[in-house]
Amino acid sequence: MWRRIFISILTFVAGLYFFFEYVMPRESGLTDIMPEIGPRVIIIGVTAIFLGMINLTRMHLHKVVRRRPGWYNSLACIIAIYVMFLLTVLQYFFPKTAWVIHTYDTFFQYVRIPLDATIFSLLAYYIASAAYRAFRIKSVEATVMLAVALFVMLGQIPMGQAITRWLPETGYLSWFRLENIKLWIMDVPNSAATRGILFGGMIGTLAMSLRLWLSLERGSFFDAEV
Amino acid sequence: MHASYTVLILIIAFTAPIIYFIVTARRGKELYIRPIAGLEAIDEAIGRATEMGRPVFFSPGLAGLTQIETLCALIVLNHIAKLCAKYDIRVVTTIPQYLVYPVAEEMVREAYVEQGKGDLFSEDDVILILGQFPYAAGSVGIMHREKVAACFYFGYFYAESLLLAEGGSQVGAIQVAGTNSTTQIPFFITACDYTIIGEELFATSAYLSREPVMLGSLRGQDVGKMIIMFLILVGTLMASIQVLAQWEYNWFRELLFK
Amino acid sequence: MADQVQPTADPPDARRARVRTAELAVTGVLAAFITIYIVVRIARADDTSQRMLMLQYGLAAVCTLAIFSFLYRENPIYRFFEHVLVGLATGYFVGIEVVNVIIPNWWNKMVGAKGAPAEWSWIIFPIIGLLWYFQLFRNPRWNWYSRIPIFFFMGYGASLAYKGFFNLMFGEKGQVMDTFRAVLPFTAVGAWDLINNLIYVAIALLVLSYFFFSFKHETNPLLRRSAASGRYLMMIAFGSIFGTTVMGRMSLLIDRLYFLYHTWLGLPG
Amino acid sequence: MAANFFEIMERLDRRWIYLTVFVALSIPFFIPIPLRIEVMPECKDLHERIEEIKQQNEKDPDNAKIVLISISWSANVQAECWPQHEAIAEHCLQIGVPFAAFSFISPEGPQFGEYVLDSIKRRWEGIKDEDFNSDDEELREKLAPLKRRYDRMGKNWREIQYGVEYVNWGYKYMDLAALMTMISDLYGIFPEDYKGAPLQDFPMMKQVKGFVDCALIVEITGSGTLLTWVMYVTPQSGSDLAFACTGVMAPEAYPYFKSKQIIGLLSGMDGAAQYEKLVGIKARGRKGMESQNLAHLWVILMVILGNLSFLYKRKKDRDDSKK
Repeated sequence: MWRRIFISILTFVAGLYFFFEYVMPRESGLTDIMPEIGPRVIIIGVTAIFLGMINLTRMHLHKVVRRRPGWYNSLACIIAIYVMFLLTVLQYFFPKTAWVIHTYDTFFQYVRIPLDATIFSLLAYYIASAAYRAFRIKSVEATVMLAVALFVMLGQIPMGQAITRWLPETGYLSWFRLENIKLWIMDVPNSAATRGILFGGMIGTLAMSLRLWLSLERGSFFDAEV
Repeated sequence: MHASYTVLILIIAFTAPIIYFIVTARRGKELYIRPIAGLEAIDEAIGRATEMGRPVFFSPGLAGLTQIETLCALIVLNHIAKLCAKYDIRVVTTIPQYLVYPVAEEMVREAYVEQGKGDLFSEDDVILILGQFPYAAGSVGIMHREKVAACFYFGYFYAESLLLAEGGSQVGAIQVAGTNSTTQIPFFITACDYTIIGEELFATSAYLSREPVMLGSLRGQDVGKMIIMFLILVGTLMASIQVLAQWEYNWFRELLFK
Repeated sequence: MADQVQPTADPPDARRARVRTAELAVTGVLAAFITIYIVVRIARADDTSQRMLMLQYGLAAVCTLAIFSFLYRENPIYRFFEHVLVGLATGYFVGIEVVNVIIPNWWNKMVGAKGAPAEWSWIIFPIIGLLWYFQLFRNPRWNWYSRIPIFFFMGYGASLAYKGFFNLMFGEKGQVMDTFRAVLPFTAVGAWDLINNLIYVAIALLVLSYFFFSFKHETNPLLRRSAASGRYLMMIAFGSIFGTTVMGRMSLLIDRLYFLYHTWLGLPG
Repeated sequence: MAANFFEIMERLDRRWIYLTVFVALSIPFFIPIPLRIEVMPECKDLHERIEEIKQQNEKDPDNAKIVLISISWSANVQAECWPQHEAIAEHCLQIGVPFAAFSFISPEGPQFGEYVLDSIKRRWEGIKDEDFNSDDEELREKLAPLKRRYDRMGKNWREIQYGVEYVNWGYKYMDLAALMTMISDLYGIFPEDYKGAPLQDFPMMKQVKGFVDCALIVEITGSGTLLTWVMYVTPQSGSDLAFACTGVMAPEAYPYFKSKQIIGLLSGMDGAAQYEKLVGIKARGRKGMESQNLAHLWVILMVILGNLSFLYKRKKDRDDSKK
């Protein structure tokens, strides 16, 4: 029980400075000590970075030792972690040593980046397949969405814009150029709807922050015995 | 920026109702919360899975343990697991965060034990897959292998939403999603049978758990929304009058801002 | 449970074996071609640095194609590269934090590198930070200590929300302030703007009304219509997200093709 | 016949669709398609703002402000963010507005900042000095934006002077407290640049104390970092904010563009291509748009086909149930 009380007090006290920094007038001088706080908080936070590495190593080492299916992949993963770690540190300390920079560059620019970018690029295939399979006028909602999406898609590519290029560039008729329709959709109805969602969401965030700060939050993680 | 006097008043105006309703709810006052349309879909989907005798799939999203979306998702998971336990079917869950994993496992186990079906629960049904794309690929694989009859996606999702929802529709599952990540909602709407949008996710977990703090907070948030609506209506009116009367500035706006 | 796991419509074993052989053959031929191409490119390069570059391009192309192979089917090559990626990303992340943050922002300050006075008091912050590592214990008695930094960060983050909320909504150009728009369309100036403003304010309010939870939508005269229309109006936003996402996702693929065609295969363009 | 077509399409293996996407996107690499990019106001506003900073700096050189590029993107979204970054950096270099780059969420960011500059330099190597004064009017017109740099720098215009024109602060793990600290004092967080040289000693950093001295902050990102700036930094620092993001994020950013919390908005590859047009270059953005054309048309076709087959199936189901 005392632990929970301790945590509640800690949470509350941790928030006090920034709360008062905001509500007190400029003359209070609280803002001036901000440059002293930021650099120190960074250090506390950054100390945690080894956690991910430890966890990942632990999980994969487990697989390698037990010879679980695909253990060689896990081995590759562990090797990759430490090789990349070493290279990153080395290239900072020896920026002039050619082999270090070359190896680092090879691993970063020619293995890491292509892998990362390509995995993400698979989504291009999926969105085309989803457009065919899922994007259907099943309901009024879906129909509205589809119509808007088609206008936006046509309005943002040169070939789509070419359809209405014969319309004048100024004057009332120019409103019906596809790129202007797209701009209008984005700027008026989309922007307003997003703002409506935002208002709700921000109030929700504020309420949640308040509950966290005052330790009123309930639910799995917060109810766990400590 | 430092708070002006108007902002100080607004701080109180937004904070006080939330605290007030949380306190009254905890004292035992019944607070109304509107039913969320997607919730019947959950029952319906589980019902169909029961008829077919196939498991259901659940994903709590990619967010971390301390993010509110994940906490809401876990509450929904608990509810779904209870229903599944009642009808003797399995629920398969994949988790992308190692901190969430033990909590989720506990939630599912608890639900089965509570319904007296502890033997139906298997630890292998809660699966940890780290990393965004490995998670998506692994989850889709599991949907195919298990031939799930229903898929539920609750929590915060990123680009993997489309992969999951496509995978679910390929196996022909009934899908219900609930997320407040605006950028991913379109993909759930297209591929899922029912989508719980934005803040409704929080309301869902409050509705299911009947936790007084959450119910009270929702009520307080509604008051906050009303304040915003009121301010917008007055501000808009004043802005219109400003145009008509050709004032130099909208004094209501200045009042709020100063 | 086993019978549930088994797919019902398995192709006959013979057919499966044939497909398997064909897949292996295609993979082998492709691999051979790629290797030959890379070797030729390296051999024909002018000097060592060019040769190095050709090798690097080749490596990048292999990575790209290995990931693309996932589209055909989940396969061991893909799985291997995926694990490599996870490892490289983690290693890089930790390494960069060490050289970019821990050394300049902590170590140098503490020992007073580059002529600055040493401040040994800085030793205390990583010690507080070490509390994170109690997360590695499964036992709640020890695990508990990791909650100290977690809740410290949560606490100050939560109180900052006030500043953020009011800056965002009620600042000089705040979101609420900007919604105060003139909507009475009977002035001569900018009728079009006024109509747009009316649409704007109306949509924002209708969408917001959808998110009222503690009222009965069916019986409340104000909310009954507005909440329902709010849901439809939100679809406009989701539609535009879908539209721009298509462009976003396609860009990712175009970028990879650009690499494959121009950088690797050396097509003009 | 039509019935068969839809039935086949419905049963079609996904992999065929993938293949057609691959082919559709590949065609423009072999057959170039001429395009006209329409520049939208979101993009023009950002361009004008940077030009304005140049003029202000000329008027008041003792109080020169810098442009800050926040690199919140990394490998996975480089397709969209790289061209945006390249176009904006090129613009700053052309007209001589000093700019800094840093990253607070993407560890790879600063590295990419360097790669982008490398690619700009590589492009410049293809331009000969005499091209600026060539008789070919078309060529002269094309190089007009870059000529401003040539006129200013003379023969060695291809060299980017590190520390005078551009500086890379590097990356730090950061949370809000640190970011807010940087509004008034950035040297507590960034004592050194990304290579370990003292940051404060660079000429362009002499009068820069923190975000308050950045006239414009350009956030280039593939994730939701916009609110961090709008909520915690720019109201206090008084800097303008521009947002260059992946297409996915753009619709969410429009309310802030409307309220002028962000003064410019580049949306995905389209935005990058527009900016490239403004600064007179043809790099990854404009080249990519050629493929975008076919890709979009292909997706639209897919949507139409999908819906036709959906309508067909629904009609058939209804007919069947009537029987």
